[in-house]
Amino acid sequence: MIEALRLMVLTRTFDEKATAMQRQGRFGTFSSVRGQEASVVGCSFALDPQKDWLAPQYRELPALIRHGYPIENFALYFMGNPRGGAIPENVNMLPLQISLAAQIPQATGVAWGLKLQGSDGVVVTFFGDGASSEGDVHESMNLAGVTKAPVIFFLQNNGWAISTPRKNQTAARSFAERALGYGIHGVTVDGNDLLAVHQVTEEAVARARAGEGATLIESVTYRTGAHNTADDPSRYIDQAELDEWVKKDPIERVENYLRAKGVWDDATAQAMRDECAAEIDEAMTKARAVPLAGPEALFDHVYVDPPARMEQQRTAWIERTAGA
Amino acid sequence: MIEALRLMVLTRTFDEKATAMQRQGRFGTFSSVRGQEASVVGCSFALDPQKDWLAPQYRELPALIRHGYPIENFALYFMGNPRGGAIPENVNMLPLQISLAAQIPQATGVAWGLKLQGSDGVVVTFFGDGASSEGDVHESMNLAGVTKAPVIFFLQNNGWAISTPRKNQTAARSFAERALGYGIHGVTVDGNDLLAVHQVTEEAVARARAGEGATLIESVTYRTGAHNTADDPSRYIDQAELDEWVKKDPIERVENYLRAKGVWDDATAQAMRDECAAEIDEAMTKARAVPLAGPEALFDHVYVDPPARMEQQRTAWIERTAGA
Amino acid sequence: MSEKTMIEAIRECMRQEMEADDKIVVIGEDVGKLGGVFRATDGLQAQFGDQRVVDMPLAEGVIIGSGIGLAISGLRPIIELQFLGFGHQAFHQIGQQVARLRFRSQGRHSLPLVIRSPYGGGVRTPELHSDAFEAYYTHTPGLKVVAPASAYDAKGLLAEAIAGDDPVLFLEPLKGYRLVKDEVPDERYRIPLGKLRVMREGTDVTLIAWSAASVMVNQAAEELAAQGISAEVLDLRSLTPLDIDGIAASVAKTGRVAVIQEAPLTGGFASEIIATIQEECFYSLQAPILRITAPDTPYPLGGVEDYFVPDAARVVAEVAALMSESA
Amino acid sequence: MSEKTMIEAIRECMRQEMEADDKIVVIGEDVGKLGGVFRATDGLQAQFGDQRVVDMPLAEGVIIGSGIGLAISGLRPIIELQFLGFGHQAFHQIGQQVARLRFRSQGRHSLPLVIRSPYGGGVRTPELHSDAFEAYYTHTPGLKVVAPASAYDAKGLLAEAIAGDDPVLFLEPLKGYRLVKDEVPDERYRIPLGKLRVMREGTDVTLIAWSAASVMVNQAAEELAAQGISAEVLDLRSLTPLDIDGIAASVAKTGRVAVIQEAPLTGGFASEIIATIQEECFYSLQAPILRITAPDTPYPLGGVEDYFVPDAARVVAEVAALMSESA
Ligand SMILES: Cc1ncc(C[n+]2csc(CCOP(=O)(O)OP(=O)(O)O)c2C)c(N)n1
Ligand SMILES: Cc1ncc(C[n+]2csc(CCOP(=O)(O)OP(=O)(O)O)c2C)c(N)n1
Ligand SMILES: [Mg+2]
Ligand SMILES: [Mg+2]
Repeated sequence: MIEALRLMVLTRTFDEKATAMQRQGRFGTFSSVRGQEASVVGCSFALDPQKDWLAPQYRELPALIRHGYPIENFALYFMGNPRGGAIPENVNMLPLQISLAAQIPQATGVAWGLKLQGSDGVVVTFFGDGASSEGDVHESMNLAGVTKAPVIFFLQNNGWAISTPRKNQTAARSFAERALGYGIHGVTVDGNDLLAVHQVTEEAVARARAGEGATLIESVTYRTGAHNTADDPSRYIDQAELDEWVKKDPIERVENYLRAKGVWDDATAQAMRDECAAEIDEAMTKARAVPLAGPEALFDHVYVDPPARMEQQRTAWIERTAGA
Repeated sequence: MIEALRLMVLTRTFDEKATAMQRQGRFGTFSSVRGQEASVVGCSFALDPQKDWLAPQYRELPALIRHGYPIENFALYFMGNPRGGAIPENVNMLPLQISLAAQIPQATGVAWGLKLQGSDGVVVTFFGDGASSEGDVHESMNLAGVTKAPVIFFLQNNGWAISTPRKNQTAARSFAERALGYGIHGVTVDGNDLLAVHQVTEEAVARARAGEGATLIESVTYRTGAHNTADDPSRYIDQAELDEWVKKDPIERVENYLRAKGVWDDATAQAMRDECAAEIDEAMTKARAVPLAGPEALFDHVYVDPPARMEQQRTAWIERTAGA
Repeated sequence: MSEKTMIEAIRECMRQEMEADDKIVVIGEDVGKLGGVFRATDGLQAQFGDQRVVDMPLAEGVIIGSGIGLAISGLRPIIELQFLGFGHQAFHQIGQQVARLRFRSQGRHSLPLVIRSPYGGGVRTPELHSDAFEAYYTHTPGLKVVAPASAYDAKGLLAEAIAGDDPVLFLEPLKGYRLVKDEVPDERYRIPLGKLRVMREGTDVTLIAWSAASVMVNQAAEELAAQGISAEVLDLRSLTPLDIDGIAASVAKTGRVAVIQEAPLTGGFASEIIATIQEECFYSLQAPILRITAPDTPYPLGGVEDYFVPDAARVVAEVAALMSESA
Repeated sequence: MSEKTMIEAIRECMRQEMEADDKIVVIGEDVGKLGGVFRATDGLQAQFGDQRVVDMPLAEGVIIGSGIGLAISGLRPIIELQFLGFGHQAFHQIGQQVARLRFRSQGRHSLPLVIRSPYGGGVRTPELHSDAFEAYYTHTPGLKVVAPASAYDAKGLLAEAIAGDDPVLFLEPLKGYRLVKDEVPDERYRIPLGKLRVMREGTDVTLIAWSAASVMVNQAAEELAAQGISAEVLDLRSLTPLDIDGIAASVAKTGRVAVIQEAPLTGGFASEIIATIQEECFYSLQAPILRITAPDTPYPLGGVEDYFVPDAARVVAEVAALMSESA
């Protein structure tokens, strides 16, 4: 639990640092996980990074870290450096997904493929209440039902899709109820309750490993920050609702729990914060030390076996830049 | 009821005639409604063609006829004559849809638009168990929930999508259960029971007119013919299952009911069949009398205000054909 | 008449057209209270209500598809695609349904519908937000594709698109939204589709572009002038219909051409223009027609996008080299 | 070696490759018991079981998208799109995900995946089944696009596509499935992508085509020969990569070119070829390069498709006219 808390604090620290840097023009537009840490971390700790896979949206830094994706890559990516997209060989992860819901069919395919090849790995894909309206989600849950693919559809209902509130997104009472229509398991959980999220995810993982197929988890939480660093939520947010949710801050909740258990105090809290700040500073420093890629970055990794025309363009582009 | 039976017999006659013509090369590939007549007709009779709209798939000739679309247009369309696509001004219908499920968002939009403009018209869209797997269906039902659009999603679960059986299409127990996930009404009905289909559709229409929004109707029926005239179901069909369903033929069922009531006998049945044969013969004759369009048909109706380049092509195409 | 940014001109156009015709509705993601992620619809929901300016569920397929339905029911939808890259999610609805409904119904259902979308790169957006995907849509019969470069044109062309009864994809240069500023009449007016704009007259070479690239190319032409090269700059304004006569007239005069596009080289709209020019003006051409484009690679992350999107320095250098080619 | 139809060659290729590599799986609509609506996969499910040859739910987006996932998990999927027109439903997965996964993951996830699809017109299919949509995919960096015209090429190119680690869209001429028949080795072999095939040598004019059009153009060349015109016919075989050197070599020899495509004119792949030729061979050209294409209209119903798709008579007439153009 302390480990989980640390991850929550770590990414809260990242979010604050990156937001500050973005204001100074030293970081790109990005979406913080603020308010949703328990949801992401609780899920993530139910996975085995050695054999399980992640198919993220873009707001789940804690899960990526736990799975082994370097923080500096995440930072580099949002600084606009293509090298940030690099996923280390041993990290079982799909790229961050910007095209909403597009990772979900892929996640389903990875899960199905693992099953076909006799692995007991499971796949978790994260997506938002907004993304849930895309056709890809339906097609994927349906395929997962038919193939009994070991995939967990982890829907973070954080109340908003940019400025669009949950009630404009769907008239369903709950998202989890959709599972029924695909013959998969569905469950709703308080996304600000670390232990509850962890438990429902563990159950889903166990079912998936046992060959019992997919689960849709609706994790009900709230985006207490802006949609991203370019967004101004004061234009649309319901302040009273926001205030309510800020009171339910998942980090405070865990800390209060630990305090009540007598295993947490201001000093340990501060020590953890300091440690996290140092770690984030280091990652940011590392990221900023990586030189921005040159024109070759346009051409690298597009193909295994590139067409001649693209290779000629590579040469021309590199020459032109050298000349300029 | 006699009127409904007549429509069922009429399209059965059409299907037989067109299939025979197709074998002789006088008709194109088309999909018959055989076995599903009660499902389509029962639904159709719950609508008011004056103000309600149809958004068909391709297998619902009886509904089109009742809505006022001329049989000869349907025939022309499947003979490959573009003029068959023409929808008369007073017929509230979208074109036949070949791109599966693509009509469903459109149907939802028509319904929503009627509502926004204060009409109490409703829209029925037909689609199959196969088409139901497309993302368009999810997106549409969800939008219908949010807008309370007066649309009826009439899903004909006929057991097959070409060769793909229902069980490979989805692991859901029923399709109708999906309604819950969108906050719309859902119901399953015996699609071979004319009166039952009629009744659930009437209820759905009443709800829609009353501003209570959309309904998903799953009409459970069976495709007792081939998928289309190019298909050979012996490669994949379950013969025992087919035999079961042939016994439940919807036309026989209505006739038996009427016989039991004492209002039907062999003579009346034969008279109706003769009448229908004459009507279909006439429609086919009419269709075959329509000259196949010339090259101008490529250009007609593409734009209201066509680009100059296309108009130059029109001239060139017509000249070339005249020259040839 | 007053100076307006492109986004102001677009917003003013929609407001005025909506005031004039209550059949016009605006639908899209975040177009309501937020006024769109670029504020194109700012204030419209407050003025016209949430039945005419509608925040849609996040699903481009049904946003376009229901827009088709709204049009069939008698309304005139303006649909905002939040970014053109998300048109892919609706590609079946745009490419096969929007573009073909009138044809498929043999004239029964015209489609007075405008799809507006921010378009093009240069502002360091996240992945998949910056690609210049116009060539997919210009190869789609039944659609019209409009791509203004000035605020004046944006207002007049959008008004024309809204007034017309054919579906129009209206591409708004993301980079120009706030950067481009020019004199725009306060009243309503329309500019016909299919007429290019000569941004700058010249005699030595014809430079052809559209959208944000036109602005950039016009700057390049200034620099070329300083080098003694007189470039005529054509801003196409609409890609479908295409002003072939306007292009041919310029090429007949200059005999040399460069076409500049933001999209990757292979199969871009520049290729179409070149194929057309060599058909129409073969005997006027003194040198091969030059393409200045992005390479055949995906749009990269923002940090390196300046290598990807053609810039004025590149245009100057390549056009100068073209001038020394002799026929 | 024996004479095989194109569909037989394709089926044999898949069977042999699946025998050689048990990571290969086939997924698609109706590919199982039915063996595909054109029987391309006939017998494969019986031989390899329903875990390697899978009838998918009817949803192209997840058919392609899950194919990506299968590849990431270590398999090598061959995906059958029942008709190319239904690629629109999966356009976001093909155009943005398939094409960019390797780039977006900076090399971590290569994508050994082949999308096979019947392609092109001429056999009176229903609406939206016959369009030649290749230009959408050739303008999509990260994809390769292959379009064989003979059974021999189909088998060898498909084997190469399956063996490669880049995603390939493999277009199979619907019209050629049973009509095209030629000598095909019984054993496995591969043909490299990016090398065109000279179907017929000639000296007066170069005719460039791909897929079913190549067969038609070759017939036209026979007729042209009877009229004393010696046409060289190039069958491109793969569109990405494109054999630019092979094209240039022929054009340098003949000085006259016609490019023939089934798709509508504006923005078709023919435009790309023309733009490239005039860049590479400007000074060899004796006349404008001719495009022989469908008009800028949607593919019509079958009854009038013969007006739409270019045929040999048209090629003969237009090429003959081209020969009388003088530079
Ligand atoms: C297909 C697609 N459509 C639109 C967008 C633009 N967009 C980016 S984030 C966002 C809202 C996403 O909301 P949600 O899925 O709830 O995730 P959250 O940001 O709340 O975590 C939108 C509309 C996109 N990235 N992709
Ligand atoms: C988007 C799309 N994908 C695939 C096809 C090819 N296709 C035509 S009919 C059909 C099966 C449809 O099954 P279903 O929706 O159940 O309707 P039914 O034919 O049973 O009435 C398929 C796969 C198509 N027309 N459109
Ligand atoms: Mg959200
Ligand atoms: Mg069916």
